[in-house]
Amino acid sequence: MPRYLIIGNGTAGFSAIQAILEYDSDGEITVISLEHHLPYSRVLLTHYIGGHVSKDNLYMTGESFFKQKKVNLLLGAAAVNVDPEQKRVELDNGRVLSYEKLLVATGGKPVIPQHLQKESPDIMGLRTIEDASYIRQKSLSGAKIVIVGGGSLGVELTCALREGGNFPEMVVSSSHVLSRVADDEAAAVIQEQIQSYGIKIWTGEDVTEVVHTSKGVEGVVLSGGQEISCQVVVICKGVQPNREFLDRVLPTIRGIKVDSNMRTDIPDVYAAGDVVEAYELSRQEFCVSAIWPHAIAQGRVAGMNMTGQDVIYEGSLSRNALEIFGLPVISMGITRVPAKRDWDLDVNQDKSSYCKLVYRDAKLVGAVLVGKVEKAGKLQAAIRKAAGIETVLN
Amino acid sequence: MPQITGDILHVDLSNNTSWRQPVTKNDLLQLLGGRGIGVRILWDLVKPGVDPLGPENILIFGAGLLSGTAAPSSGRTTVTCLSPATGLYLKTNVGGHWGAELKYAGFGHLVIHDRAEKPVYLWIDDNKVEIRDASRMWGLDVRETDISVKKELGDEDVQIAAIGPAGEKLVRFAAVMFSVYHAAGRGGAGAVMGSKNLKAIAVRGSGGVIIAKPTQFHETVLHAREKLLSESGVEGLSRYGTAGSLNAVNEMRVLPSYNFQRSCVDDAHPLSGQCLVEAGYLKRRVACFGCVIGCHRYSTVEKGVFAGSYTGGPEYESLVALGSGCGVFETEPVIKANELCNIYGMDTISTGSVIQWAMECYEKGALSRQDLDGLGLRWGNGQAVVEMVKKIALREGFGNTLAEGVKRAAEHIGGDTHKWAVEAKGLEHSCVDTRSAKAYALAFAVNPRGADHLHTETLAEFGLSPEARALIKKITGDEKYASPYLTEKRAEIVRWHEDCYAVTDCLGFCAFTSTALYGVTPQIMAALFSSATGYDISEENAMNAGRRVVTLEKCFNVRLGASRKDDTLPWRIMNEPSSDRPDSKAVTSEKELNGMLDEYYSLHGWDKNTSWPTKTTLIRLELNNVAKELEDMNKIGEE
Amino acid sequence: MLSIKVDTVKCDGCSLCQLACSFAHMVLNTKTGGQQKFPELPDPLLWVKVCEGEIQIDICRHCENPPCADACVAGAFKVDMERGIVEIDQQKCVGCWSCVMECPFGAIRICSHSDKECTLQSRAFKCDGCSMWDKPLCASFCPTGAVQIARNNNGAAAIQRRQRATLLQKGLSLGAARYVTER
Amino acid sequence: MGSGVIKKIVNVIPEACTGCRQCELICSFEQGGSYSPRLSRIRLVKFEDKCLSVPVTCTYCERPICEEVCPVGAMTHDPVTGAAKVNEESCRGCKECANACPLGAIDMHPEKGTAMRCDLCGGDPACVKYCPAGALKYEPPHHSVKEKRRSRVVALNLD
Repeated sequence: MPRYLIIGNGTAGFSAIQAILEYDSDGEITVISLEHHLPYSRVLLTHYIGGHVSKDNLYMTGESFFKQKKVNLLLGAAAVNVDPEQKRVELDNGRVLSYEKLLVATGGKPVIPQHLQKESPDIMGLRTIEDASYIRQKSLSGAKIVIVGGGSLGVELTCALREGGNFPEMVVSSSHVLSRVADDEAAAVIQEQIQSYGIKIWTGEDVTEVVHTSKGVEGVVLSGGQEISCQVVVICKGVQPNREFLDRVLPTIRGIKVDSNMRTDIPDVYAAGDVVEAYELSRQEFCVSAIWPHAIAQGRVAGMNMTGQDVIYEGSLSRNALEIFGLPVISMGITRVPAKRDWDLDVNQDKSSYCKLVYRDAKLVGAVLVGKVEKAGKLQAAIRKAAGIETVLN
Repeated sequence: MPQITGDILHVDLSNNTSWRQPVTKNDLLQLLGGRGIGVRILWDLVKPGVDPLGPENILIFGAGLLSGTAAPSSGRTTVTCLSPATGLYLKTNVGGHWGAELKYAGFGHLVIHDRAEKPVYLWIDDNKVEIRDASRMWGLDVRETDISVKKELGDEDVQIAAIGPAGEKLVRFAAVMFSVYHAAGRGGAGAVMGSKNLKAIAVRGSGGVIIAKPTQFHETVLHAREKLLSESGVEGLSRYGTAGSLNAVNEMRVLPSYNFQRSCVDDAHPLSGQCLVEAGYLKRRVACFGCVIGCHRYSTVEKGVFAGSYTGGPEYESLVALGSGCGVFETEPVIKANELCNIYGMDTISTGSVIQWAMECYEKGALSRQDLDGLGLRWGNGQAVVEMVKKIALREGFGNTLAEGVKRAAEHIGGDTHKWAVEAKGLEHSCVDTRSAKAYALAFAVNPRGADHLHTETLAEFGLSPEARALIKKITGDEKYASPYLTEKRAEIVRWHEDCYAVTDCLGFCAFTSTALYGVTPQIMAALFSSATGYDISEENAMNAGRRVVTLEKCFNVRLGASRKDDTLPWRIMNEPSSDRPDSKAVTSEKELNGMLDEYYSLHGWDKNTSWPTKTTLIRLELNNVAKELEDMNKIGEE
Repeated sequence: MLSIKVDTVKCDGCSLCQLACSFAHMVLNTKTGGQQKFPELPDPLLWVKVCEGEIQIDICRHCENPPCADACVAGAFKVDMERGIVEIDQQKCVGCWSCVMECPFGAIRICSHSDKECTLQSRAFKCDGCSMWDKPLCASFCPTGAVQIARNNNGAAAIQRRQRATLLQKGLSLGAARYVTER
Repeated sequence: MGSGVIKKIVNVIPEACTGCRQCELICSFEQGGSYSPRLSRIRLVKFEDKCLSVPVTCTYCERPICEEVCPVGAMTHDPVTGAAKVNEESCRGCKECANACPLGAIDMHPEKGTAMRCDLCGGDPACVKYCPAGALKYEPPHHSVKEKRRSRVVALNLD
């Protein structure tokens, strides 16, 4: 019977496979993947749309890897139920797989608000290669694209399309783009940069309705009443964990709860990646933060622990690195300061760069860097070590 | 193959090639590793008619199977080749840390083929094998070589086996020196290495040794360790080293002195381990890899003529061969001579023995002062001994004659001098008086490499410790046989010891652990083999394998033409009582020896007349192909 | 893997290492291009910064499990055990700045050259261990020993051990005798 | 910072060391399950021409430089027992600790590439237990100093 079973073939899953192979080279591994693809890098999808990366270069590894390491890969299959007593997983194709150690790394799927859910290929999120190819092909054919949501994905997609010669428009509910990533000052700088490239950004607006006829999508109506005509609506309002199939055994509201070993509440079942709710260092609370480095780290920890090691995941530090038309932006930890006494700020701004450090109880907990970002790595290390002000200054 | 076995690394110096050969499961189970695999390789590759110092001779380094593990005192290595001293089989066993390092590099054995055009040294860095130029090192002594190789490789932690000038000059008893002061001394392996233009072998292994059943193995190790350390002999051995027994040996009247003319002297104390400690020559106790006893020494001389000399040792054999054997009863010249032997890379026993012989020749007028290049080689002249050691190593003047070994030297000088040449098969007799230790006598006679104790150490026959007496009882059924003057049951005693000794060598244990102290029993060794390799063998299997190894060694010599007449003792041992005990017991007469040999051969199932193993015996030991080959040569024993 | 020891206390900020680094890679360029045209000095792959007395030397430590490689979304980083370095395949790099964000030594930069012709424009670059030289030039040029590089990961520790033990050794003769026979 | 809670450390008496490397073997077995000095937290420095071996291991500094220089906070110690811990997930193998440790007591794991530091076997160091020469002692730091004083006086053999 297979020793390791991994549901999900994304970043976290792949990272776990490598960890397992490293510590238990003759362990038998089976991977279930909903998508009909070898593991690929989702973060590259926008670069693919922008034409910087060829389709082949999206993949993290070739088929040979799975052959060599004797990892069974089941493509196009989804888990529908987990039976912790029998240690078995039921698949949608009726197959039943047993496991000794199970890893849930099913990732997430785009959030599409109720009122926008329509039976149309042109109202979509951006998550898979298929999505990306579709958007790319549409943008090349000169379709007008509206991007709903000003998060990092929205912004990256906008830049990508623009570099691909397309002029999308952005609809952002909050007062700035990247409101959850950067603070207002940085966001302002970034927003300027985007607009300077001829992109229209609707802030403080929301899409109330998509005009959708037999011909397909024709436009969107904003909360302010304006109507923008377009052929494609891409909704970038974040992702939600894929964990419905676990509802019976692991009921939870947001992501799957895991302990510091990436174990779920069910014995021998681990979880990692966008599907989990892990401890966030700077906010000091459990939350879903669906970014690449966490998926890698959590995957590795889960994998190591599945092989019997005892490794602690010290927690995520939410962070983002973006490039907006040549302008680098890196933000990490807490960037928006609640108006409290024990909080402290340190801002340096000149015409080419912006740097903001956030301290709680004189300990560095967050930073936003725009323009000059070389010391980002050192700052992250400082945050992780909860370094005090004086050490950071030198 | 279990990882612990390690592959066989072949290196051909003539064309710069090297290749791996895995050990077969059959060979492992039949021959256990180390010495066993070594003799198998030798049997396969060295056929009759090979010149020991010619390119066809091969040099085999075999790390003990358990080398590199925490098994107590299991870090030993066996060097196997055709001996330039005897022209017969040679295995010489050595401690130090080299073998374990070889294991960590992933190899169990190293086989050197052919010879290099110019001086080279071998650099084994895990699985990278490189033959590097050593012209600059040629002529350096062992200590200098060690330093310059480490310098060139930029790593002070590499392990090095090297030869000194003696090896380069093909002195027939040149040693291969491991970790500077540990000698694979007897039989001239160093000369073979020299003949191949191979100055040194440097090894660095970054791997480890993986055990098939770790917990089980480790428990047995800790048990063996306890048992060994609780032995009555350990205390003295680690406190005073091998020479700690020297006074006792003298009292037992088996201390060879004045070239075996005497077996007991008034005061041997200056040569004893106790003296080394009390007089402050001993600076440190030193241990081989993984050794819990630590009998090796580090001594220095701070005052007097020999001030400034520092060296590993001196060991019992060195102290006797270069000390009492030469009538020298001062510590300092012996330490000096021992240092020179070490750094020039020579066997102290043979060196001492040839000098003793030269002294006797000089004393008795067979050699003149001119013959000796003006050296006053009188009994007790320590200075002269030291000088002569140099001359031998560098083959200067008369040293050149002595460098050929005492047998050839005596043939060269002629006359009666051969009677004073205390050797058998061409190997100088090691330092216990076999006239009054009969099991030793038998063991020395049948030893395939010649007259020495390191094939079968039958210390137990003296019955010095309760453990020893118990063992004799176990073998012969009665403690009363624990007496060195008896000839009965010697065959049994010798055979048990040689089986046990073979197993010990194969696994890489130190002989002390099993045949001088008795903490590591065959049963324990079998258990360790089983848990280490994952192939279960019983104590009986193990001892059987030991006998197989011994027999294969015998067969190797038989194939080279050896027969019963070679299994003999030096003339002096058999015919000339030591001057201090004129009673009949003081020789091991030809008659006594023959009696014991008959028993021994029949016990082995070998032909009494020729000493050749019979077909049945070989088949019983599953040495069928060996039997076949000997049969074709008409060298198979009569049933 | 390379073991890189940076001791800013020893550093006097002469920045020779930085120059040597550029130089090292220039020579490499001209090797192929022939000597006629003297190319402009390429960017260094390590950076010395002196601000109010504080000196920083930002150079890659060639980690055994590099965070930059984990962070890279394009699989552009590779650990080359043979040469003992962490290297970037600039063809794969998409300049997403993730590695810059992860490296705790600030040892990775993204190329923003003045001339837009630069083929490495907006690609990450970092120390390549001078693997085309017999030893890294920054270390060989450093006059104070502030940058020391050993080409095996235990080099540093082994050297430290030996240095210390050598010092210790001097004091050992005292009272050694006492331990000779003691068990 | 500082492992002040540590009451006893592994004291080394090089003069007594026979260089048998049992400590390395036992340690590597306890820590790594195989016999390999490269996995040992205690290492010997050998001067073979002088038959001298000097064991080197973590001496538990009061202000552990390895913990200070670690950029990712992977080098820590147990607040209660003071025993050292290396977090294998966060350790990136940058070798800063190995380079910073003045004793050379920190090596990198040959396969995992993570730092290795003596954790005193949770209060019962195997190396000490199995040293056949009594060259390793698990005792309060100042004891070794006392020993030195005494041995020196003995060496003067005033009598």
